[in-house]
Amino acid sequence: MRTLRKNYSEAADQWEALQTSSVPVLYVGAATCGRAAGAGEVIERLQTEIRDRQIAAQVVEVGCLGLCCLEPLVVVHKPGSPQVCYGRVDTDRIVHILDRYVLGDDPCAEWALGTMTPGEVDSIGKFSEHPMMTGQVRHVLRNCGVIDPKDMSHYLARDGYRGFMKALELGPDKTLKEVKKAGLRGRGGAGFPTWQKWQFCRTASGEPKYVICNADEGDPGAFMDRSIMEGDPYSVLEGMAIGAYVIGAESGYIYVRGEYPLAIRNLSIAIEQSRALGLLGDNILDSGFSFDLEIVRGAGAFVCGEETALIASVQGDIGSPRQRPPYPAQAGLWGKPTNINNVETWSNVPAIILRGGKQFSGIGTKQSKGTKVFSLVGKVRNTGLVEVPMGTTMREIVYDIGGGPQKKRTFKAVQSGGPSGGCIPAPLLDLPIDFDKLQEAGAMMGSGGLIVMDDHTCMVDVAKYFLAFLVDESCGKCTACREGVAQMHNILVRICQGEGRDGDIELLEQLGTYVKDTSLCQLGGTAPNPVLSTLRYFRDEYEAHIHDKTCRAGVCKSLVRFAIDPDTCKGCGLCVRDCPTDAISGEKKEPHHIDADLCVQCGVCYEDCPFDAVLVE
Amino acid sequence: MITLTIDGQQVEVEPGKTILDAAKSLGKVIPTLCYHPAVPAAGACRICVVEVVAGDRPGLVPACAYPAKEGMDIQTQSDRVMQSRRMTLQLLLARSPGAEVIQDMARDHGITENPFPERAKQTGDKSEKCIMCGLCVRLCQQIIGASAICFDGRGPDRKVSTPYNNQSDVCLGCGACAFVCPTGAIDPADYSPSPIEKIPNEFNCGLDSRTPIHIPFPQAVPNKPLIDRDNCIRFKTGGCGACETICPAGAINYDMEDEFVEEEVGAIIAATGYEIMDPSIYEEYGYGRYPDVVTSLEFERMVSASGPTNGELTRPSNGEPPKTIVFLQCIGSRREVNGKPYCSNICCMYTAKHAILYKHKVHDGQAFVFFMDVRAAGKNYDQFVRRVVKEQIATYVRGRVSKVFARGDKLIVRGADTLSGTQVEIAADMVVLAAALVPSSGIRELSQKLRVGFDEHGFLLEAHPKLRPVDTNTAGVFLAGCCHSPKDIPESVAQAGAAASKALGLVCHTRLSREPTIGIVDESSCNGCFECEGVCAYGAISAKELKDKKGNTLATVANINQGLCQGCGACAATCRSKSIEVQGYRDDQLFAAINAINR
Amino acid sequence: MNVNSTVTESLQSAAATLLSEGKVGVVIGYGRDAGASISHPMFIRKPEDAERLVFDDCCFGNLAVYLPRDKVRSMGKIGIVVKGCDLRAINVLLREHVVKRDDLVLIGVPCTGQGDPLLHKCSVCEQHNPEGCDMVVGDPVEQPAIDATQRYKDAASLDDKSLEERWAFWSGQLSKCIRCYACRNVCPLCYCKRCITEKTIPQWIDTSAHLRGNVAWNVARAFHLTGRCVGCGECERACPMDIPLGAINQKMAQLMDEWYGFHSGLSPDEKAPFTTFKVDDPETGIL
Amino acid sequence: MIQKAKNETTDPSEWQPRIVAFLCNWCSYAGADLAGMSRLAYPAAIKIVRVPCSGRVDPMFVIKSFEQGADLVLVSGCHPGDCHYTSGNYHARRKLLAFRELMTFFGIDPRRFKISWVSAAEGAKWSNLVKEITDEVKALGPFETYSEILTGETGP
Repeated sequence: MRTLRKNYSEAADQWEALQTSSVPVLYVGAATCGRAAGAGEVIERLQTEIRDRQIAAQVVEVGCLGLCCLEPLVVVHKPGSPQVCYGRVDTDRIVHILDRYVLGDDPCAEWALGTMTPGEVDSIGKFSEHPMMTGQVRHVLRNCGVIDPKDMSHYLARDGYRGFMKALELGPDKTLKEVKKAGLRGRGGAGFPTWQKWQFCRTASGEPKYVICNADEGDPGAFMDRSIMEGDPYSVLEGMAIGAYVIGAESGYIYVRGEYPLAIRNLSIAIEQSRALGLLGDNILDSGFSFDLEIVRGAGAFVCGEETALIASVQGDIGSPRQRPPYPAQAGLWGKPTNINNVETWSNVPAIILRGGKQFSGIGTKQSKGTKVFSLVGKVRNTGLVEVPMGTTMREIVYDIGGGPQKKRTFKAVQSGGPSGGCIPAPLLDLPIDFDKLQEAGAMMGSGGLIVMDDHTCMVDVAKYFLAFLVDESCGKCTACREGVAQMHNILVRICQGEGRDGDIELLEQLGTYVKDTSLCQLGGTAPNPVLSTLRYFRDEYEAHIHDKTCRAGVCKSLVRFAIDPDTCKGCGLCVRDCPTDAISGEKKEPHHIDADLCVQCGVCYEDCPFDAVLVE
Repeated sequence: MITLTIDGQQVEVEPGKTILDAAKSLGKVIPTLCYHPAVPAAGACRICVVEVVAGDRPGLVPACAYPAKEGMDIQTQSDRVMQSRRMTLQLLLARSPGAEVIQDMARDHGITENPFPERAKQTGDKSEKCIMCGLCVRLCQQIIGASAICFDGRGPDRKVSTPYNNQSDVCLGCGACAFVCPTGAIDPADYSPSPIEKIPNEFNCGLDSRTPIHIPFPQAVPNKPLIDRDNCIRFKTGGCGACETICPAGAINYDMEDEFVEEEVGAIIAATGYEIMDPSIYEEYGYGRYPDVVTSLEFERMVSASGPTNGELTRPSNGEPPKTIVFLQCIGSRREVNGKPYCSNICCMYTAKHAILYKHKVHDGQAFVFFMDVRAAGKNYDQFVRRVVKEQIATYVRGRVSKVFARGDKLIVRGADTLSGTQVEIAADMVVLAAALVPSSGIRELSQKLRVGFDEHGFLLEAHPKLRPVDTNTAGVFLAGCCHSPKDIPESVAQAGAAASKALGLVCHTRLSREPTIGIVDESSCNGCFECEGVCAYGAISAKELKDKKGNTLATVANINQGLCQGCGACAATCRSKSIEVQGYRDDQLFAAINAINR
Repeated sequence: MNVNSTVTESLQSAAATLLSEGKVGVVIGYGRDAGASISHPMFIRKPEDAERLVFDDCCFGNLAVYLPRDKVRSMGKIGIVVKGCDLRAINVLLREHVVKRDDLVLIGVPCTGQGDPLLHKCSVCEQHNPEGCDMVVGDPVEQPAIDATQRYKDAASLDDKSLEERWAFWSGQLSKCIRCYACRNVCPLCYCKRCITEKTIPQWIDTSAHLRGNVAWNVARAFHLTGRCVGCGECERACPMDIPLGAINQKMAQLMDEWYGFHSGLSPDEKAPFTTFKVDDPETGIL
Repeated sequence: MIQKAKNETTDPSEWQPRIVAFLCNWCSYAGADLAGMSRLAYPAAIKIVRVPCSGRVDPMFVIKSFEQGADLVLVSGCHPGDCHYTSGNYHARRKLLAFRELMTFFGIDPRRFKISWVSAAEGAKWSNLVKEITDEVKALGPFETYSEILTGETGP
């Protein structure tokens, strides 16, 4: 069996050259979220500066480190000193850093987030001790934002594909045993033991077999898979190769959302490079194992996250699920045995094989092993990618890493699992991240979206939002989901318009259990979760909406009347400027007044008032 | 085999069968909407959910699509199941307020009111009855193979339509989708440019339509369906094939061809029956112009339980029960000019029967009969007719009708009442014409094939009207029923019995008795020219070599096969040397007959 | 009377070779005795007698008349000199299974017509060069186009008469008939073992030479030749009482031609008109 | 022995025509029978000879009938296509029509030899036919041509 020894040594030299470059190297986080924050302009400005002023420096575009609130991120590595990571680097700030630190030796500590590599820079702490990073253990994201996603040698230099080659040596049975020992469970949301899923497909009769990567990631506000694919596509390919080797599949598909063009590009480049090195294609490394991959673009349907709908979509049919059994492991793509895993699941596999299942199972709780990547969003200070070991409590994520609710807001709940998930109220914040524990609390690990909500979030409105999403995304095949979810949404719309009636809550519960019980696929099966869990923990808000016709969070327009508390209003006039319909009047420094007729309840004053003088009646 | 328990009862099914199959074999009824045996199950409507209590992942599963597993414990009526069914029905009631099927099912499940508001109708939403079960789309795509209709859109706004919602150019117009639709929501005419030609049901005189594969009529023998090749989609375009997939006996084979079966038989009984003359040639009665003027055969079908209206007598024009009905006798019969001179024998009796049937169907209705003279000669026939008159079931008016014309929605029947000598006008809702009986079409070709004579009306000729009424001039061919002359069932049955016994008499002996009048050859004078063989229609003449003792041939002469010779005498007339005589019609006997003119 | 020398010589040599090679038992041809006015039939059994054969324009006799005779058939295979009209007669005999084709060797002789002046039958003859023979002696002669209107000239002349005139003519002619049956003996197609006139039980035809029987005899004879007579004219030539028998046969031949488009004797496989029918045969005058 | 018809008187007013009719057993004879059964009267001058088929009639029977003193001979069979023996009437049609032409050629009056098709159901047609023929033969008078032959006076 060929071992690519030459490639590895070349890669190592290349990586070493980069680390010990005689010229300063600037790593710019150029993933989708980085570019959205302006990374593209920063890179442009940097290159023009270097060219015009003939500065000896090198720019490397890398994936995303995951600290969304601090984007764009630039890591500067001057020869002889450790890498320093800077946050919120816009086009001006990059010039400053260039002049003062790259050319000079002022490390601009005020913008620095921390040093990435060992070594000291005065008045700059360690990046790993940054509040967002302290609780994190980065295994899946270890390469994201570090390596150049378009350059395979970086990946190889950091033990890329060694797991795969070890698997080839171990043979399928031993490799499977390692995955079993690791206790890896599906990161797509259901948490089904991965080794067992592979075992089903492996023993199913029928040739050829297929492996699929479910990169549909339809949950609103979830972007973990995107970051992995954009930052470290090779880990997915390697993981799939190992899985295919164990299962005995010779071809695989990566089903990527149409809305992730950058991920698709990076994956395609990774596939091309892997094929060039003979790590994909026929008789890989003369091992007799052949495997190749193809990318299939999703057509923008959330339902295609469900495995049978995904398979239908890959086959070219309308993406709508079918009744199971038979499960995909027996009869999936073109009726042949098929194994589907989530992006994060696949990218965990190489490390498990390389370092052994035991080392992986060392992290996490008794039932849920390894780390989980969350996308922490919503009303929290530090939004971004969070990879924590299983067992970390929700409080640590929201408060320690997330920095707690925003200024002057009180935490209300965190929604976990997107449209199929449930909400976790403050009293349950000490709930550890664990498949089964979350299940018991009516929530669900889901793909990893964590949406933090504070007192200005109306839970009924959140439930209505998720139902509205599901009404659009339901494939419409089975009565329960098509009609049930639509009717639940109608009820919530009525409640939010102040036309709630007695019995609506009971009807919602009844409908909820019916839809969960009778729907054909898991989309319908989990659709009522947002409503049922908000009902479970925030029944009072529903009662308020129905009986008192008020929405304390000030969100449901038709139930809200804003008024200014004369005691607290300082008359600063901020709200007068922002009010779109000039409904607020009053003298400077005197308590102001809202004219109820003109007010359209947009809530801008309520949000912006520095003194919280605006009250909700 | 897989054993499982349903509602506590053990049942065994083959592997691959679904829970619904198992339930069916136990005689348990599970409601279905989107299920049809000929279409792959989809589990879309969720009305058939049952509860898996043990033996597999517990929860509700669709019986129609969920495979039965060893050791499963299923409950089909548990609370959880009934609650789910009721909720599904309520949701469907909101979804499709127009679907009666759903309303009936809801009533059966004790649903009185519906908490859910009716769904706002989308623009262009043609049908309020559609419950989006997808049966029609699956059938069209997977069974018929035309894929003319498909789903458009997603979620609650999903609807069945053609691509871009314009007329389909692949729709075969077979109407199968309408056939399987559980709520009657789909009408193929919405999608297919070519109008769906309804196939008139011949047995019901075209009053209703039938499917290409059908059993000709309820009492057909053998009582088996046949495929009408001209209208069957499989033969027209190669599509469909639904009957083949659904037939449990696998009895359908599209490659079979009609074949001619030659049978050597000893006797043939012609019993080809009759047809009703088309009365539209008489303008005055308005048949063909007014829908409410019908023939007696059409009336017979209307009142029959297996008829087009399942026995409910309704006026073809507006579907109302006819309050006044007029029966006109002798339409086309007993007419010297432009009609049939003979009496059709059975009309008087069936009209009396029709009057009684009419009374059963429309109790408060009034019936009139215009007649010339009632022919009720059979056993108890006259008493039957007199009862109809006495019990005022129908008013018998002796006289002919001159004209039937429409006035408003009534039909005015103007005729004479010869007993009172006055002209009569009746405003009727329906007019029944007792049209003349004529032999069934094709009788002429048949008679020439059987070499049996027929009269100018086409009725086959009996050998002798008095002495041999069931025989024909051709040995071995017998007659029965209306092909000989109009007659009713008792007479037909009697004639059939006679014909059958005659036929048996012919075939059950070992030897055949023949008329002695056959040809004999005088071998001494025969020249062997064989011109006789040329004219013999039965191939009865062959060559025979006269040999001397030593075996050399002296002469070749004609020889007549006595079994084949029918005694026609053509050979005798053709033989120049007068070497052939026909027994019984010898030349000398005929000469003697000629001489008789001198006596 | 001019002897066709070339034909005669080739005829003689042909006959001689046939006889010497034993292909035939006899050659029936024509011979000419000194001073005779016509050539007469001659049976040549020995090759050396062959040179007595001759062919000229007086070979009136239809040699086919000898073929049905048992005495002749006993001589083995028969060579026969055939003119066009003789061949047609032989075709009828073949058609009626009287002789078998293998028993015959047909020696075709191209004939420009017999008799001086030319016999009527030769003026309308379309078979100057006989076809389907085993051999043809002499070179083929030129086949003149015949005038179809003249084909049934004799019959036509009588048709023009009225019914009574015709009856008067024929009753006169037929009353002359002495019932010598020469017409029957000379006709190649009258080969019946027992003719209808000889049948007594019942007696079809009155045997006395009285008009009573003569009408019946001539009607029967004409009817029995309808669709068969090839018009060789021997009967008329042989009738001692010079009754124009040919006209009767000509009338019936005309009828067959008009109604059924039938010419007798053109091929051994043709179907005699009275042994077949067409559904749309003419049926004028049927009530 | 041929006898002259034994009619007492020979003057035309007393003269009764004698017609010989050959009727095919299955059609014409049955038609005549039906006429009888339907009580349709027709002149008795006609003497019916039943033959199995019109095809059985040898044209020489016509001559024989005239010799026996018939003033008119009729041959009647099934309509073409209806023959009980399929083709008997077709052969008859050819022979009889040719024979009538032969008679005409000899000068024997063709009007004295009639051919007709009468089916088993045409009783009415049969009786009308006989009426017509009888009237015609009465008009034609006795068959002089043949009676002369029989009485020995020979033509010129």
